[in-house]
Amino acid sequence: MSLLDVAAIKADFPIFAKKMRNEARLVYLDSGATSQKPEQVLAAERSFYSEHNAAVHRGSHLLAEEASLAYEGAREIVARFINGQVDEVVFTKSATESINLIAYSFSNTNKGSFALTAGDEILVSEMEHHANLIPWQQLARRTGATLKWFGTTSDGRLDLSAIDDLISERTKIVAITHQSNVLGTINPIAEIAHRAHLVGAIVVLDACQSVPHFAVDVADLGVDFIAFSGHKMLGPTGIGVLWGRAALLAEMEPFLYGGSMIESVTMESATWAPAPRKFEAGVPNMAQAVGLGAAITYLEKIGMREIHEHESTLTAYALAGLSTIKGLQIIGPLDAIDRGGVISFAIDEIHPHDVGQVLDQYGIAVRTGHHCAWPLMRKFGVSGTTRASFYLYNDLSDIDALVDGITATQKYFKV
Amino acid sequence: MSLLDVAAIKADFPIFAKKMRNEARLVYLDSGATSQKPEQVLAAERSFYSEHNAAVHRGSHLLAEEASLAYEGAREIVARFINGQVDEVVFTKSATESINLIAYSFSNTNKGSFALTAGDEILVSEMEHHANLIPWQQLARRTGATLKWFGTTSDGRLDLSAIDDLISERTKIVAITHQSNVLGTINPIAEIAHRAHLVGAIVVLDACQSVPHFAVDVADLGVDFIAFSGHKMLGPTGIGVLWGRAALLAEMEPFLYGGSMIESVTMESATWAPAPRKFEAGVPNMAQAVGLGAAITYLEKIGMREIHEHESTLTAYALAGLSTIKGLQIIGPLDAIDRGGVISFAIDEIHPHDVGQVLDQYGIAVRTGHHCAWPLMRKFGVSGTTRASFYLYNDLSDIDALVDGITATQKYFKV
Amino acid sequence: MELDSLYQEVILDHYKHPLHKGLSSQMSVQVHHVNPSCGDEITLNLLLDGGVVQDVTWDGVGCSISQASSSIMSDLVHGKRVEEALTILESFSELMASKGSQQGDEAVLEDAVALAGVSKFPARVKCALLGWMAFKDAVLQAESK
Amino acid sequence: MELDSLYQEVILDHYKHPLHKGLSSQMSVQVHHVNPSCGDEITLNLLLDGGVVQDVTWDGVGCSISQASSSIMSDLVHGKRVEEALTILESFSELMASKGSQQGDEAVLEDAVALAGVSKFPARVKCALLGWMAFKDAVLQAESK
Ligand SMILES: Cc1ncc(COP(=O)(O)O)c(C=O)c1O
Ligand SMILES: Cc1ncc(COP(=O)(O)O)c(C=O)c1O
Repeated sequence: MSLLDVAAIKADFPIFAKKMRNEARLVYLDSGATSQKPEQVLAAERSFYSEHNAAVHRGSHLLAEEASLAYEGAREIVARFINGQVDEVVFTKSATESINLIAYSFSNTNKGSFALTAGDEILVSEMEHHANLIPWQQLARRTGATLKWFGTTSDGRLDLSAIDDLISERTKIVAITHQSNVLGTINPIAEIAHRAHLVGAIVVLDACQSVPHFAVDVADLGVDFIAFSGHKMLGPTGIGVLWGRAALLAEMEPFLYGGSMIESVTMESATWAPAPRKFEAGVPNMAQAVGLGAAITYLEKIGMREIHEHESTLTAYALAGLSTIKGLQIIGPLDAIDRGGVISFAIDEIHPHDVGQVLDQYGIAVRTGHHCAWPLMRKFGVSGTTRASFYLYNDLSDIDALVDGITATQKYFKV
Repeated sequence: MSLLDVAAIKADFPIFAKKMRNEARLVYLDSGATSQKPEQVLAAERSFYSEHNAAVHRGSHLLAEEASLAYEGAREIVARFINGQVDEVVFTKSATESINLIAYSFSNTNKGSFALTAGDEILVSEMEHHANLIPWQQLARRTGATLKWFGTTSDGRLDLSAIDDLISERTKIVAITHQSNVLGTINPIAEIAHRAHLVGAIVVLDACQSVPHFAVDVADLGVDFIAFSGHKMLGPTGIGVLWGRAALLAEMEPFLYGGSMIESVTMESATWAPAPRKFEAGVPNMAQAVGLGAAITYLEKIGMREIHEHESTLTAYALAGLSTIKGLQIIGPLDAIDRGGVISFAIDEIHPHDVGQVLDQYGIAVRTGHHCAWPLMRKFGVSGTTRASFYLYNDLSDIDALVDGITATQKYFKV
Repeated sequence: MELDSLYQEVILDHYKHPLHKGLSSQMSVQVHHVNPSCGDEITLNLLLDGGVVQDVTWDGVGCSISQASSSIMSDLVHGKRVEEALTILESFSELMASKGSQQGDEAVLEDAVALAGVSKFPARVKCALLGWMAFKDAVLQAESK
Repeated sequence: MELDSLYQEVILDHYKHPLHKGLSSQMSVQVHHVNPSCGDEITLNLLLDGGVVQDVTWDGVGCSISQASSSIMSDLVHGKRVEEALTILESFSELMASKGSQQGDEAVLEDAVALAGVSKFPARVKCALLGWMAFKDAVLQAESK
């Protein structure tokens, strides 16, 4: 039961000064979709543009030198944050690009670890975000490989009962989410990675909902790749990360082709620079990388352990509060164990869209719909859910507001 | 001979307040690599983050609504700027991504306009940036198609003498740069597009060096796709544009797969939303799109015609000034006709890197090296050039500084 | 409260007691539309005969706005000539695009004017249009048969 | 001027009159290295015999820093035992990574200490290292033969 000093934290985020509809304060419960940004991140981007802006890696002038130092400095910050090597960190535009990058690299070669042919299997789960599902469907389509998946139990956990059948010598890729963006479930990754590695499969982790919320150590986890987005962790939009083991990145084919990712080029062919460069074609999203660096510095100052404890407290409080509401069903684990601060629920006779709309009148921002996890919705027999998700700037009063808001919604719709 | 009010313009760009090495003022002649950013663009990004930040397209709350309006508003600004339809504008992270997107779409299908097989030909030119060369080399490799190219004349123009051979019934794609980022040459696109369309080829224009500098009207040009980057036109890093004809975008396969680009998803397969959505998977680079919108608004306020005239004046003045320097050879057209404000040159006995280094001591930022156009360097028998490129914030004194700086460099190296 | 302009009494009534919901077996065409951003779906059966909308029935899941709007739409076009139905649709689309600046012509739109408030909530416009777009699509398909 | 710490007289001398430039015909291995960001290239021939660097010759295009550095390097390792040559290389790499904080040990690096100023210009460090990395690569290849 430990909580952060939310008032002090909120003061760093300019958006909380904004008045919402009906002059309400902002109760932002949509960090699972995207987080708000502290002044420190905005200032870092601004200072990049107004003091150091130039194309990195290509110039001998002072600004180019400073821009390169800032950009590569951000890479060091990211590497340290997840306990990886600097050259293992690739900047992309988003987790979506990071995952697609890996999937395309598999079809850009037919040699070595990244060869994939008919009969091979790709294993995902039923609780994947579309970003960690469709790229693999399409890779399967392009190569003739077969897509398989872990199911979900009715209480919203990964169903590992069929793991002995699902992970076999045919399994070449296991792509799985660290924490579900719908259920809040945190999956037992180390165990799955261990099983996958016994058959030589490559393990890709969708860390979009984990890296922002608790300490993720790539050495500990034992996975081969992780993907996450800056905008969900106080960073700017337009920046994502792909971390991959050095040996795999070295072997992997590039994805986007263009400037700065080459070793040598003729009209007929080209050879590639070493990783991470070979995956970063073109003038990169420099200011956004620098902004992400500032976001991580901010998170580290507060402390990832402290943030995690804070969110656990909020989650337990919210689970308790929501379960007092008649006609409300939580979709996902009912306890706060192995579970992050994302809570989806359904309310009898009121569609999520209508719930969201009424809550909005009280300044409460939640997400409604299928949350880019349509197969999971079908599994739970709903067309969508209402989802509240928490971060370091939320406190207990936000959850009280949510509970009151839902009660008011039920009254409004007379159910 | 008309010039803009550069003092007033410069006042909008915070970076010009910075002191360079030896307390020199910044003489920024590297806009061909990336442009500087006016206050208006920084303010637009900041206001997005601090007043409207939320994930677009997915929420019913106020911030999500405002974020969507801002993001889609930016799309309208871009569409109007190039005289295209709103739904023809796809936001990417960069021109590099835009071009790769098209190239991958060709290998993601084997039907219709985007089918490509052995025997088919892709036509580029020898003056392409790597970003408009390697994606096509790789597409050729993946499909068995053959890459062909227009040569370059010794005075730095596109060599169209072999056009009758190069454009044939086998030609499926013509991918060409509007303006060379090395030579400054502006190519006769309407003519090439006309010829290409006679044989049914798809015409892709690399507009990275044109859209920022003069009015580009997609209806007039008659091409099928254009690609450009925001960071070269006063916009943020991490944002690019792909414009494509509606009918082709409708036919084209998606590139990145994930959230928000779908119509419907099951575990086995997915169907796609209409363009532009189907090409924008994931939470997009919203703040960067908004920043690009602000950059275009800024450019339009100054006037694209006025900017072009300004740069023509600078270019003519620079060509005259540089040709007074003994031992300096301009690589590219010597006159200012069909030529933009990019001037590459070689200096006897001094390597470009050394030129750039000495100029840097005077606060003069130029680019040195192969400028991601390595085949063109080989063609002109150099390992690299020094390149000065101009934009609306440059004036005649910047060019005087360049000429003086080069003379000082020659003195320093005693040549 | 702003909300009342969105959720008018008549909308909540249609939501709780939708008209023409439940698919009839007789039809010229069946269409299925989804709203990809929220997952709402509608299946619509259209029976066209002699240029007249003989029957429109539908089923699906959706929010109060999309359900009420489909209910109102199906009742409104029922028995109308195709051209007239399309004119109503045109007029409704215009109302939805009006960003709160129009009230809607009650003579043409009848109960559908109750949806005028939706146009002030851009994220909800596509909810209100879901059934109408399905109907339009069905008409086009039926006519091109 | 800061520049003079970069372009010391001895560097400009080596640049104008490079040592061991021009490839000899006798060699154990030949390597080719490029600096992808600027297009500079070096081809280097190494003759190794009995654990001793019998000959290093090179050719290529590059800026004054890369040319002078290759010239100094080839002269420095000439006739040295491989281990000793690699120690010198180690010491030079360290100097280049020092961001201007080190002077370099003249007893080990001889003329190469003139390149100490390069470490203050991060963009130029890879110019100074081009020849040395080619040499290192050549040694590794020769030894694994
Ligand atoms: C002609 C040309 N094409 C393509 C590019 C690639 O643009 P970006 O690096 O922004 O993707 C550039 C700029 O670097 C360019 O000048
Ligand atoms: C679990 C999960 N995976 C992937 C993504 C995709 O992230 P992005 O849209 O930033 O690429 C998200 C967020 O939308 C997510 O929650």
